[in-house]
Amino acid sequence: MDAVSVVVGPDRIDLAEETRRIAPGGDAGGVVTFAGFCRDEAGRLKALEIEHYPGMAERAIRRIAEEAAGRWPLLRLRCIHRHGLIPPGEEIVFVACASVHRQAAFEAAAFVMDFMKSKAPFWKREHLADGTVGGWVEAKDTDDLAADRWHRL
Amino acid sequence: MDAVSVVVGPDRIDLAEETRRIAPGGDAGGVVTFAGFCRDEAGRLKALEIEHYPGMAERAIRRIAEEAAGRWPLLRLRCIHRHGLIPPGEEIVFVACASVHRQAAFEAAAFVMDFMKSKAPFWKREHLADGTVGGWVEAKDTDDLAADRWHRL
Amino acid sequence: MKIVYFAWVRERIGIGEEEVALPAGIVTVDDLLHWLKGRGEGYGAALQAPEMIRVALDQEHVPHSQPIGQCTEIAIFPPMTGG
Amino acid sequence: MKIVYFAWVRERIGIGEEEVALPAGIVTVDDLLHWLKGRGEGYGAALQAPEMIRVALDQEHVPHSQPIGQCTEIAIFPPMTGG
Repeated sequence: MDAVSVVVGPDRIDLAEETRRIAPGGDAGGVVTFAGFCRDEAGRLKALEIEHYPGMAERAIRRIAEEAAGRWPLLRLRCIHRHGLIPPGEEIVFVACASVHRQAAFEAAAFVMDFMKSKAPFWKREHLADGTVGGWVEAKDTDDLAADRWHRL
Repeated sequence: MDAVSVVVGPDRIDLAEETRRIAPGGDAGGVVTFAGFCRDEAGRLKALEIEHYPGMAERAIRRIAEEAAGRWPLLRLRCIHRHGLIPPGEEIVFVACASVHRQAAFEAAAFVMDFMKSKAPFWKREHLADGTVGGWVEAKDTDDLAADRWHRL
Repeated sequence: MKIVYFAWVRERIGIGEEEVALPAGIVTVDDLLHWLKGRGEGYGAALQAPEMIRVALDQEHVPHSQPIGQCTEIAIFPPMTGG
Repeated sequence: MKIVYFAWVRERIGIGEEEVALPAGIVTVDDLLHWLKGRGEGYGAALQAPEMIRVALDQEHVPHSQPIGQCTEIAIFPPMTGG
């Protein structure tokens, strides 16, 4: 696996396989992973539809990932983001960081997630359990704040 | 799986299976995992031997885990720590947190790891590639500081 | 010049992409958004609150004050909600 | 009273556990460590730097000032290095 690898696509993320792949041979001390899932919102939601900007989505995530790799001493960083229709319980996004130091792995994974939430070109729309198409998910100020906090460091 | 579960034992940690088990059905937004591995120290190390205090090891980790579950809105928290002889590349410790909010999952997993490093009764000793038994790993001030930072919040 | 639209900007305008010939005097992203807004009801609905609109030139996110320059693809979309 | 030792404390003392009858006047963990240190060479080597020693009473980590009280198992060990 390259030091930094990025995947944007419609396919399921095989979390078990990804976890196996990031596990180091003997050079890394710690691996932090984050997996984000589609919630069912207490039965209200049939699926999330995720629209993306092909090309720019990969570029934006790769830039975020490379910034993380420059900022923390990472051995490997893997980022996956799905698009398309995603039913509740399925994974949407996955980040894995391998590092000699656990703190670096925790911070880099949180950093990448904060930026993917508000700086990568994806948009979510709700498909409701009653068969109708609901609204676009609104951007949250808290997500912008989460990304902005890293500029202060 | 119970909301909080703790395992202390000599067996390999099946990271793929643990990752599958913590994945939520539709109630959790995010899952953060940490896996700590035995490094080979550039070929110097044949294995780490991990001694533990049976009984107190489980108790101490459970207390740490329950403190995390009281401090952050977690849905599930799983902690595993091995003892015995562990060769380079094998996992030593695993923490997984499921939460509606990613920030809570990141913080709780980092918190549990910081405490497991310096507050749970485990001791590491090096077994060297040349067949000799090396020294006990010394406690690091940085690990104490990492655990102490949570008191300031 | 090719313009692409995403999410509710795409829905309100009614098309995902189009080729446009920019009139003289359109220098910045701000100028472009103002001109587009006057092109019809859908454009007006999509671009009524410019502070909600994000723009990328050749797949690079830019501020509204940015000159458009020689780019080949302009993307216009709402705040992103990935992750 | 049962005392258990771990890691290099166990190695230096030479045993993993023992039953001891505490003499009168041993009230706190501090008193106990001081008394144990005088029991022989291994004990002296293990307990020479009391600030390095951690103690648990019935599996609860306590400060050296803690009274031993009615506990049934005392554990003595170096700083922990888990995780």
